[in-house]
Amino acid sequence: MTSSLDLTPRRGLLLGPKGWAAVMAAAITVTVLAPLLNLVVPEGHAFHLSDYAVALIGKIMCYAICALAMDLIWGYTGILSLGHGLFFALGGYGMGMYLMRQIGRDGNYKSDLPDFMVFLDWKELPWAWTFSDSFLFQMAMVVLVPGLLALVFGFFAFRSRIKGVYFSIITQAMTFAAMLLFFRNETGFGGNNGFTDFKRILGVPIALPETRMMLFVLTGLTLIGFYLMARWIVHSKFGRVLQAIRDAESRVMFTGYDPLAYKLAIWTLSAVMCAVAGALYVPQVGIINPGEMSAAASIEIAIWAAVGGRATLIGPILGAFFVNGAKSWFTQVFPEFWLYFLGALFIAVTLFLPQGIVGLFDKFSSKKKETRA
Amino acid sequence: MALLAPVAHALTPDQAAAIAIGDTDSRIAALNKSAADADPELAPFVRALLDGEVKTADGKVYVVQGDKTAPDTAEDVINNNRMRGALEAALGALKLVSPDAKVRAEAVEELRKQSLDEAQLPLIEKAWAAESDAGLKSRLALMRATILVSSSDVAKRLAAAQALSASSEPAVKSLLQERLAPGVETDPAVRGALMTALDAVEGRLAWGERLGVLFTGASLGSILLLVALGLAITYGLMGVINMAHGELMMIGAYATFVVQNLFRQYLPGAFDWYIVLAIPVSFLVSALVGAALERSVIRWLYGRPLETLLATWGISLVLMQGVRSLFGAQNVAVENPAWLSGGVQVMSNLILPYNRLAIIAFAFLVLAGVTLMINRTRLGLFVRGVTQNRRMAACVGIPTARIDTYAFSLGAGIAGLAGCALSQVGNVGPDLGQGYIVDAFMVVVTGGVGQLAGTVYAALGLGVLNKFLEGFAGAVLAKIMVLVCIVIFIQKRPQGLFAMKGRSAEA
Amino acid sequence: ADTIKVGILHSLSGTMAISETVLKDVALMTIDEINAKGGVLGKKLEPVVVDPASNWPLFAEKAKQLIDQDKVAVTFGCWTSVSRKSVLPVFEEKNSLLFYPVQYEGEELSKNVFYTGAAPNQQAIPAVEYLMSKDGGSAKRFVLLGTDYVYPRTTNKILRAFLKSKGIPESDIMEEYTPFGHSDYQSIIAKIKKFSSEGKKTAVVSTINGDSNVPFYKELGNQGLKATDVPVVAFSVGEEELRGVDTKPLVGHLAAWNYFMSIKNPTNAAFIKQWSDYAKAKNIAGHKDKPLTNDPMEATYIGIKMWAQAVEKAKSTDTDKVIAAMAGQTVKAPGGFTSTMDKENHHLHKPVFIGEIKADGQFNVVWKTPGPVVADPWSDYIAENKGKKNVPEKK
Amino acid sequence: MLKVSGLHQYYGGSHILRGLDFEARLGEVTVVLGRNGVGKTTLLKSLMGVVPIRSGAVTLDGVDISKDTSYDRVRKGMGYVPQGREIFGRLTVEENLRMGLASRPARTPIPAELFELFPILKQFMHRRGGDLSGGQQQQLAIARALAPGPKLLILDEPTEGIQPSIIKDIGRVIRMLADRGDMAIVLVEQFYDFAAELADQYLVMERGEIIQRGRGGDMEAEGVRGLMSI
Amino acid sequence: MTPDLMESMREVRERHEARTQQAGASGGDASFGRLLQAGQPDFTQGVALYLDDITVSFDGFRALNKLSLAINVGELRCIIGPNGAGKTTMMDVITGKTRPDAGRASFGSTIDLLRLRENDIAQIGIGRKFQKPTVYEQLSVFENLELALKADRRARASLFHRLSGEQLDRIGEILQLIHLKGEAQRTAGLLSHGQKQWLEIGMLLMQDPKLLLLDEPVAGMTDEETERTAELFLSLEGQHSLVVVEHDMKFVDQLTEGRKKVTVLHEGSVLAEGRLSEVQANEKVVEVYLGR
Ligand SMILES: Nc1ncnc2c1ncn2[C@@H]1O[C@H](COP(=O)(O)OP(=O)(O)OP(=O)(O)O)[C@@H](O)[C@H]1O
Ligand SMILES: Nc1ncnc2c1ncn2[C@@H]1O[C@H](COP(=O)(O)OP(=O)(O)OP(=O)(O)O)[C@@H](O)[C@H]1O
Ligand SMILES: NC(N)=O
Ligand SMILES: [Mg+2]
Ligand SMILES: [Mg+2]
Repeated sequence: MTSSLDLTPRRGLLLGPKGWAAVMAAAITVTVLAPLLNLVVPEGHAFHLSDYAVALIGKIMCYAICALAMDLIWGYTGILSLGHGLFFALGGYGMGMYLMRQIGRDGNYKSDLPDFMVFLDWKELPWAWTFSDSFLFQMAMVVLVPGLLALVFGFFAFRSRIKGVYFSIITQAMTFAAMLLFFRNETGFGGNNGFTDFKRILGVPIALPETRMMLFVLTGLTLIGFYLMARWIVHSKFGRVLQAIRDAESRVMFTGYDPLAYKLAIWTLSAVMCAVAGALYVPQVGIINPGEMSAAASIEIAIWAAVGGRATLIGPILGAFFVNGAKSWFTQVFPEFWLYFLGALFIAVTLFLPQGIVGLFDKFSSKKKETRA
Repeated sequence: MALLAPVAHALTPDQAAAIAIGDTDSRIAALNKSAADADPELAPFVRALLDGEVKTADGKVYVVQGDKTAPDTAEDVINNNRMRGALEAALGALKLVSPDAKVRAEAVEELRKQSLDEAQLPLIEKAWAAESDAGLKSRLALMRATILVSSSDVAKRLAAAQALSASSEPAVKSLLQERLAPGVETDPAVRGALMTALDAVEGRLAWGERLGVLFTGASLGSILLLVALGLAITYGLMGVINMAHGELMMIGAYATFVVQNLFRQYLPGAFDWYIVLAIPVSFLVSALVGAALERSVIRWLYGRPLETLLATWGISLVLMQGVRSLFGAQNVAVENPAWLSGGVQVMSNLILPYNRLAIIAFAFLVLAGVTLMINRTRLGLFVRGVTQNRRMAACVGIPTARIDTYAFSLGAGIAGLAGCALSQVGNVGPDLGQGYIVDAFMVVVTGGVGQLAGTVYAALGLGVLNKFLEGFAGAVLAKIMVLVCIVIFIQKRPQGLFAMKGRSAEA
Repeated sequence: ADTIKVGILHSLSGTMAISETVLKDVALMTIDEINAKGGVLGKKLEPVVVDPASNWPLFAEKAKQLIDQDKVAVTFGCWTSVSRKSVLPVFEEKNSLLFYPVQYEGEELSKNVFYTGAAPNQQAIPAVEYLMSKDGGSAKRFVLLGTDYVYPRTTNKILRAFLKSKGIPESDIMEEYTPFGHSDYQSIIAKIKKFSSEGKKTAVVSTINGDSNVPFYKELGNQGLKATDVPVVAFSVGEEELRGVDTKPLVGHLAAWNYFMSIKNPTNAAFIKQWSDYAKAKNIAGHKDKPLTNDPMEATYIGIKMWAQAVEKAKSTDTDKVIAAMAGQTVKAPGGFTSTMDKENHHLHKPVFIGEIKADGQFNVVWKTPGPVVADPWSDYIAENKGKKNVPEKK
Repeated sequence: MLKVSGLHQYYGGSHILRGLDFEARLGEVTVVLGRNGVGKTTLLKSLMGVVPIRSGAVTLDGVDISKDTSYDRVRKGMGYVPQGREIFGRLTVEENLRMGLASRPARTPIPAELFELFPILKQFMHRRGGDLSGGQQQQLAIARALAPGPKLLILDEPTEGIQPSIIKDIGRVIRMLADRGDMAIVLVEQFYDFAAELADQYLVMERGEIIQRGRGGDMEAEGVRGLMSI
Repeated sequence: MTPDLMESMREVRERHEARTQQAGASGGDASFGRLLQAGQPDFTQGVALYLDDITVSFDGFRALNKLSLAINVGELRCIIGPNGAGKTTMMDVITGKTRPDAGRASFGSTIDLLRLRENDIAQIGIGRKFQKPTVYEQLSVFENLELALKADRRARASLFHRLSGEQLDRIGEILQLIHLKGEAQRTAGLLSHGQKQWLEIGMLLMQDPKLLLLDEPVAGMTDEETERTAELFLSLEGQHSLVVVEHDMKFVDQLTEGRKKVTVLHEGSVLAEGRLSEVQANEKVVEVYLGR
């Protein structure tokens, strides 16, 4: 048994040197370059990064986190969730509640209650809002509420061995139900309007360019951090068990693994990632409403992942940037025709890039290798 | 200028002007005055007023019918609801004494809808006394009783109260309740009779309500069924997560719209029958679009269901925008043919609208067709075989490509039929499909993927459950509860209602 | 620059496209008209159209884009109150101008917004008053039916208070909400029938918005609930919404607006003609065959013209200068009156019309205010508004 | 009957079949032998058109069929029993057999001999194919291929998972079909004794090539058994 | 069978035995996980697997009919029987895939199998090869084996798991044994049928269960490979209990070495039991199974 070592695939390393360099570059871009270009380089200069661009990229980075989360559960574990929009929204609402309270008495009605409560006849804060003025408490809620929901929901669903499309559909049913619930004004979260008109975060005016930049940087770092974590997970044996579950769950069981624990762990983690993304999204975009829980919103997350390339981690991130970038650009340049382009894009990607954008890169690099060889 | 000449035999131009011009109070007074003469010649004029065929200019009244015209400066006579109500009442009263039993029946029907008061008693008594038709007579008797129950004569009140227990009118129920309110009716005998009558009426009404829930549930269920049937083929059988299913429905609805317009333009006489042509056309158009999609896109994606999700999502965006460019972003009007408008009155508080009845019947016809086609024909066998194992099907000699196209087109065509049906009850607009796609998937999945019978039960079950819950929880909460029920239900049956059991489920 | 950019922020896709697309077109038409007369301050107006796709957060993003990137002088846009609330912070933060052309619930007054649609007292309250009048059918019982969001909720809250002040007891008011896009009104109409059969004369006040109106009215027709029995007055149903409905069974149901296409006056005739020609020339789907105008279109039209006048007056497109110049601007409106911008409260003085649906989908005006009504955005029927002045806060 | 010449096949970059030439004649059983992974199944799939061939020619009765789709080949008289059974799991036994008759006109009855050969199929006529035991499924797969009466029958390890008595029957049937003289049979088999008993002609494959061929009667003598070991 | 192969197989076996002994000496098989500690199967009675009166029916059809069977510790038992006799169904019952309508099934003398879930059953030491080879199609051959490797199966443990040199060696051995060394990095889904068959056997060996259930393990193998497989199984005998289902009589003959017991199932219950030569002589067995 001499040569068994060369059988091991080259892993153990989280990233190769090139990979680390790319991560560092990304980190520097968001922490140094972007603030520089936005805050220091004067407006009108060719290299100035506009507030609009900062907001747009910030938003897309939040989406990228969702796509990454989707990749863990869908790409690697084979479970298509149509409920990630809900986790995203719950995270967003958690943050939004805090921001609403930060408005204080500066609202339209100069009341301690958020405006929508005033004109909908709430006389006091509903119980769910009790500690919403505490930043720490709300941040804990951002993680705990979606996390617990995912845990409980996942526990029952996985225990009942709900799989495939059945799982997708009940996640969708859950999300849809939550959306209807949040649309109701009686639920106490602002109904269709949701929360808007934020003024401050941690006492700092939210509209200040510096505040916005802080949020941007924070989002960027979170994305990078989540990426590294996800990479670590999928490269561990845990990650391979996930893939095995995707390929042949019964075989996994007959080998002695309990798929429930694995699925539940990755499902909950994925949900929490989305929730964090939601919490980062709300102060940057300035509104959270139940629209985020629509079926389309969740499907779109899956689409970013698919367009980028499933089970590649970096692919879904690229996908989120690509699709949302394209959407922003199309709506601007072809406001009346952009849906044609977007639709055609989705069709083209599926037909010609079954591995997504990442597959395209792979193709190129393997071609290069071939020609070199 | 034929100044009212043909109409106003008994109606002087001044009388007509008084009815047509002025504020509502004076117009109604004038109308009632003319009506009191019970002159049947008044009827055509009132009819014309109701139909908006009367114009005025300089205090003169013109009836614009056929080739009769009014000066350019003439303005429409505008009737508000109150005026219209009065006109209808007058017309009703006139009709009540008509020699034609059918006309009288209509009149009674119209009267039924109005709240009667003492003033109408003489009219009703007269009609009641003169009525020869037993059915009409008893209905008039009931109307008479509703007035007499408040009479000052105890005997009359008692008789009326007893008579009223035969009624099944919601209005009678509230009338009885009013009479029973403390201090209104004091005579114990009458009170007793009122109480008995109230019980009887309430019992009948409760039945109406229960049946109503069942019917609305069945109606919603049949819509869900139609919407889900096509998907049961494209998704359930073929495994294509067809997000464009809704848009194929939309295309069917627009096809119906186009057929309707063509009829309106070229065959106005047969307009009421446009739907008969619209059904096959909507099927064909959607099926053709489906065939084109299958040939160009879906074809390459078999065995990769999640990719079909992505591609069909793209397709749905394109189709929606396509319709927007072609027909505009607004909804378009699809009219119900006359024979599908209105409904049959089964009970006083239960009307079964014709279009909903038609859709229920239609849904079951389509279901029967699909079932036969899938389970009883060779094509159906091939479709099932091909969708299970495309490669092997080719290896037993089945032209799989063609079968795939047929199957997908069939699913698409049924979506088109659903669209045609939906055009009769809801919106026809570019977003039509979006509203149903989630429901469609819920139904197919709850029933069990690939299980036609499951789809049927799920559709009807969800429809009735939804309407039952709506009864006391309101539309939103009911829907939420239904969704929660689906989640719980799937826990119990992780493969849907009609789960495939045994080894073949894994295959 | 030799042009002045103006933003147009209406959904061209998604659920609201039904209502909003045409506002984009009418805005473009008005801009063409102004440009044809030489533009503003000697410069041509250059419209920048974006599509926020009925997605509220996207509204905010697109607003940012218009202001930051395209540097528009003013934006015309939004339909739902949600979308307005979503963009409001952007306009305030960047001190830019928004013209909002749709009737809404009030309870808001921003210095950066001009509201050219109706406030509740310019639409909802007169309509209910009419229902209670003898001509309106002397309604004593009310069903407040709406889509579940802020505009219907708030409007109904105001109406409830109003009805209470008129002595209508709580038990005679039924309030019911359906979600956006609700399409099955069987049960609700059955409920309304039941409610109305329980005695006094009943009327329905509908604040159903968007797509749901078609199934609602279709069901109304099918279940035989006639206007003479139970009239329905709607605040969000106009000519455009009725395009998708067979109106024959609906004759007599009502809508309250500040403009109807059927209003006869030379300004309106010209407006309709201008629109018809434009729709034909631009091949606007739907309108090229059957041109329709409606209240928000009129409000858009008035808004743009008024803004152009204010810019001329201010000799600048600077937001604050234009705001100052807007006060008291007048435009001869297709509605038949001269619309005046209030000196302080950023709302138009508008006449109120109540129309009954005709068989051809148009409205018969059955009642109207003698003249324009001044808006009261902070409705007095909401207790918290006591003492609030209808003047935007100065920042 | 069937003639293969210069057949090359690739999966992606890897060269699986390397220039095969052989002929299968009417009335003869051509047995293909070879260890796991040498490309036997790939060869049969290429013959059936399941995977398009990269180069070379396949002719049936002198007609080039290498561009035909699978179903055209079936219509031209080929029948296929794939490795791994590939029955239609959610169709009943009867429907599976009807699928087998797809290339025949509608209403062609299921030949009764099939039920004589595989009585279990008659008994389980209305059971779903997927519910059958492994061996029952294999029997069904063979019956399905026989149903339309092909001219060229291709079998990929048909005895896998089948009980001895039925293997014997299958052997007898194959022999009988071949002896009738109107059918050519290509049989891939690992079960040496079974193969040797039936072979009129044999081919041994190794790494995508035919390394030895000969008449069936000579197999033992030519040391074929030894070629099958490592 | 070539001498060097025999050699390597013996090596495998010896090394493995040494290892298990070591583990036993150092105080229990810690890597076996929680379940084992809680409910260690009790083999002191000498019985590894015990089925009693098991009945399974599908829509009224009895696939197993009061089946009773006992497998001793270290025994290698061949089970034969006609197609549809219920052999696979029996394995389904043992591994928890199918719940019987009636009867009892225990592992050792203490553990009630009918109460456990599939993964628990695997955990306590019952491994299975399916009739139709099932491997993780998208993972490499190496990873397939790695996942089967006996180790803590809990989620947290796998998150921090790293292969030890020893484990790596073991994977290497097995790869050699199943002739897939050259294919270690290939995606398992691309293997030929027979290769998958081997891979699955390899995975079972990695798992190192106490009881191996092998459903037609040599289907699709050449005669020579069949022999090798028989050798392999024989080498496992004693340390492990094996239940082998096969239709290949030569293979069964080799496995039973002319003396071990063979069980014949028919219509869901035991038709005959005894040495192969005995059952082969049984008229009934010949009629329903072997044929003439
Ligand atoms: N889809 C595929 N993609 C890539 N390689 C494949 C594919 N299918 C099979 N192979 C490889 O091609 C080779 C030949 O496979 P094939 O299935 O033809 O073998 P076989 O001779 O039938 O083996 P067995 O006796 O095991 O059935 C094997 O090395 C296999 O790994
Ligand atoms: N889900 C099911 N529904 C109906 N019948 C079934 C089902 N599962 C198995 N059977 C039947 O049960 C019987 C036993 O099947 P099993 O697979 O156990 O047989 P086996 O002994 O393994 O046969 P083989 O040797 O062919 O693999 C068969 O007749 C089969 O058709
Ligand atoms: N303001 C409205 N109609 O939402
Ligand atoms: Mg093979
Ligand atoms: Mg078996």
